[in-house]
Amino acid sequence: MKDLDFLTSTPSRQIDYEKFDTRLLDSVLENETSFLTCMSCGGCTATCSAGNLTNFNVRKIGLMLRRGEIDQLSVEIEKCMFCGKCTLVCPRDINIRNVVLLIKKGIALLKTENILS
Amino acid sequence: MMNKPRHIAVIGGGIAGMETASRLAQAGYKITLIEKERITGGHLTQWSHLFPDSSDPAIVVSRLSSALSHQNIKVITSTEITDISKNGQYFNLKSGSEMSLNADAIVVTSGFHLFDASRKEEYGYGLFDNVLTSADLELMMKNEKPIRTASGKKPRRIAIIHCVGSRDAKAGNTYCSKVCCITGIKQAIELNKRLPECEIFCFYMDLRLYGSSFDGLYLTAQQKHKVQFIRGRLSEAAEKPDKSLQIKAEDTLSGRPLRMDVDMIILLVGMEPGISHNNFSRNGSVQLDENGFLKCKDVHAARNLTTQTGIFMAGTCICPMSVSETLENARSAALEVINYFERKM
Amino acid sequence: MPGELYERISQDIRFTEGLTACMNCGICTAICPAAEFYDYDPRSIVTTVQSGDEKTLKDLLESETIWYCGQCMSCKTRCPRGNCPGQVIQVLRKVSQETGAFTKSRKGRQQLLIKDTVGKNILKYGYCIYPATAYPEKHPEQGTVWKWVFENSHEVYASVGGNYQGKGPGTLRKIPREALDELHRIFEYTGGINLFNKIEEHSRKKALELGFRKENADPDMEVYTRFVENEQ
Amino acid sequence: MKKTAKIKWADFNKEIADDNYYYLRSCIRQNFFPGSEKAFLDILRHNLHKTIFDDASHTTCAGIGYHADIVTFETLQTIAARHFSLMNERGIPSAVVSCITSFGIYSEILATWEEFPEEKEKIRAYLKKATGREFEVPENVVHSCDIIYKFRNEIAAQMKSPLINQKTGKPLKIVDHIGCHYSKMFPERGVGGAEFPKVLTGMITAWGGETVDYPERRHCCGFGFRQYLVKSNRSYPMSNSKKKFESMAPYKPDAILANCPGCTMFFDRWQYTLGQIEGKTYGEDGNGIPVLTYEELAGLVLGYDPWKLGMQLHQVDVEPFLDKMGVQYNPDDKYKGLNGKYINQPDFSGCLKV
Repeated sequence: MKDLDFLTSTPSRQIDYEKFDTRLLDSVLENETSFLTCMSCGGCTATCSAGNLTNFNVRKIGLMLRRGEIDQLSVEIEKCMFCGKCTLVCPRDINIRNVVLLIKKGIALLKTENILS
Repeated sequence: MMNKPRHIAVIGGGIAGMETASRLAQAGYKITLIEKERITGGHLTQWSHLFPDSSDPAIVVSRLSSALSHQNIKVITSTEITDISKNGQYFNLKSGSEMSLNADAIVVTSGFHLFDASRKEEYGYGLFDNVLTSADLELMMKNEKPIRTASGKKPRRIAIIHCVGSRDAKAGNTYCSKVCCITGIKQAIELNKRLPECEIFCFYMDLRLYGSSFDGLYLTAQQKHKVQFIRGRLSEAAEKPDKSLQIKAEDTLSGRPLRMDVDMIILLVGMEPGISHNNFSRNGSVQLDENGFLKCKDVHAARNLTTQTGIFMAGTCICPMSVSETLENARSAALEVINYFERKM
Repeated sequence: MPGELYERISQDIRFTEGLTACMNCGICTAICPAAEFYDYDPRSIVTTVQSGDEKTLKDLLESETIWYCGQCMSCKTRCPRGNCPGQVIQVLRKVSQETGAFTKSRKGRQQLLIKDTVGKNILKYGYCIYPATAYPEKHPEQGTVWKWVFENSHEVYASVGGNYQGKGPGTLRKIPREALDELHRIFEYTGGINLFNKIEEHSRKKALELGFRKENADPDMEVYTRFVENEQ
Repeated sequence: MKKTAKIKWADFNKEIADDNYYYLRSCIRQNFFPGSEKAFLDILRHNLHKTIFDDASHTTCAGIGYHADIVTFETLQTIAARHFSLMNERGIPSAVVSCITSFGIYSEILATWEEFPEEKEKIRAYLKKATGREFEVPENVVHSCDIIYKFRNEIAAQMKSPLINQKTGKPLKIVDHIGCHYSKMFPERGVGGAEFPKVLTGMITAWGGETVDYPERRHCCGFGFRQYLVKSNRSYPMSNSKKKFESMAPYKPDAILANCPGCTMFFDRWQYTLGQIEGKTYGEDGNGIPVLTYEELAGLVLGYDPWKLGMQLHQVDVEPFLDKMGVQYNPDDKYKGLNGKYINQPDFSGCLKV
């Protein structure tokens, strides 16, 4: 009905664990087990070169990966400058630079398989 | 040392009472240990593993039990002290009209009471079959029961919920119960050992891992046991048609509401003041602090002294404590009692 | 630095009532209906307000975000500190309207529409919602049955024992003149009319700013209203 | 920060006055469920033999305006104070409020005055200046569903049609929806507290029905005041209601029962709207799930005529529910006005035009 055109079912913003795409996370964890131990302290974000120039948040990259938000991740990850300072400051000694690299690789792979547009 | 041995009543036969009694007995005092349950050992008789070393609580209890068979110690079980009064230089303790005894001093070791999770209605304890408390899980593991959902299935995902009844004005408790965070991590690890395929999530506000080895256990839980941590307090749990549970929290680190279906929920229930505290404080024998625990005379210099001279205290009747802290605290109380009588002489 | 805005906000007793130190647990956002369908996070709003920073508060009052809350107050039930982010929102909206900040956001500008419908109903009829002004063309979601009720209102209400626009008590009765007069005076003496005027005045300014101007240089409120109604 | 007393809410009951009430009507209920307010008074007077005063002089509480932020807290409080003054004039100590938002507002005001007595004095001065009136706070303020709950067993004793499916002999399955402002803000003002108020489930079980728990039971209907009042915001309330329908539908409820007039209306209308735009219905055979007020449910149980109860004003057809209950009604009377005169009728009713 045309007079009801102003209404649409709004998609939920809720993070729905049932709809997670864990393929990327699994592949990162397999190759960089140190990522398991992130405690979201934000040390990486504080020192991040890209984060000081853009709204890039490297801690949130880890979160997006954990929550399977691959589309958003594929955009955000491009902002990383690979300076590696995050890895230097991480109190849990996570090779964050490698995590980012693995995410990029993983996304490239998903793209070539035409799974991601 | 002294002519007639002094008589000390220890109220509560949990580990604090057992340790205090045995230390004082070794020092030559006559002790009556009064326990309201049929057996001594308190909550520890219901636990399966102790943090941080995953040891068997029965070892602690049995060591303390054998120390109780000292000639100076008399143990009275199935008796609850309902009244304390001062009668000249003695304290008189009564259990209803059945028992009355006099003592030169008292050590209160009446312990804690577990938060009744059904008071947090939004978590569905007592309503939904697959909502358990940390105490239920301990007992399940102690009895070596396999971890299964109410319908007998292997859980595929379990959520462990921190701060249940703690740091919660709505539940009437604004303090931190201190040992729940590490208990949650311990239980997460134990669950992973039993159910390697099961995903385990801890929902926390702050991880308060104060012990020197606790943070190491957190790291182990992440690294070795793949336990995942989500920063956000559980808002509600609801049962789905298949009896699994839908839970809602905010993933505060990404600032968005989060919904998850789990097969089982473990509520980390905190320590509340023992119900018997009312008995001791009724006629002003001792005072309670703002949270209902026994108030100490000086939080730095006299942690084991109540507000009444001659009445001492030890263990979780003072505040939430771990097992090792409770035992240390009991020994410290014994020392205070000894000092009290030696100064008196 | 806390400044004039924070001062204003904290003077409202609903703010005192609604916020004692937040510990950022997120229990409110977890079940907030608005957080689910809008880019909205009551927890972070409370944190922002708690910071008291004047510049951040100014931005907040001019933002879309304070207009997303639906005031269901589900947050109040769960907060472990007894806070009520929904009440904090009420205070922010009040200050936003008093200072004119509301006209800076699309959702904020809608306050004019509510004043012109619900506000008008209250003063004219003594009801917030009134059959004669619940026009089916403005409410197509109300369905075919409501259209029937609207078009045959007197008969329909009478058939179910109503007293639509009638004298004396009963469903949808005409509110007696004296009662309406008292209501008007209450609005006048308690700042109710003043708030209506503020909303109108700031909206007029905004209309001019956007170039909705009549030939005599007055703001064209009809065009502005349509603009606000249709803004996406 | 106030610590709550250590209460077990499941055991909590609030005080509900026994008789002699002052009725405060609801804007939304009068507009959309006019028969319900009439039925409430009839049930109270004729079935329960209670005294209730229906005053022409009270007005809207302005609550919808308040929660849409165009009415100040001071104005709101003063209007409430005027209503208390009207009660004082009649010497009636107990208020019965028909609207959930109003009820929440009275609760909020009374709680505010308890905590900030100076606020009450400020309002006293406002009311005096504006109207010359004085006021005292009523002894008891409850919602009208509390009254039906209180007398649910008396109603059960006079029951003509229990909530039993006449075809299967099984209890009818009814989901309850409690309006957010009933007790989410002040749990001690709701029967059974804030999480699982018993006020509607108590009625359902007392009259032979079965209640249904479902995951999104406690979620808001989505009204959101400004989110509905402004046309371009209405996807928000619809999406919230839809979330609830999706969550309750697997339980195949026979009806939805709500205590808030707004929620009742929205559940009724959004089912129609969703049917129109998405072609989806949540009840059986292309019907929606009938949505009832508790006055209508009590009326049906007591044998009142569904058309006198105003159930023809629902968009979602109620007939499937009436048939299951075995209620006697004449389909031809649905659109008849006073003296049996045909009023005209809607283009169609239900969620989809068949």
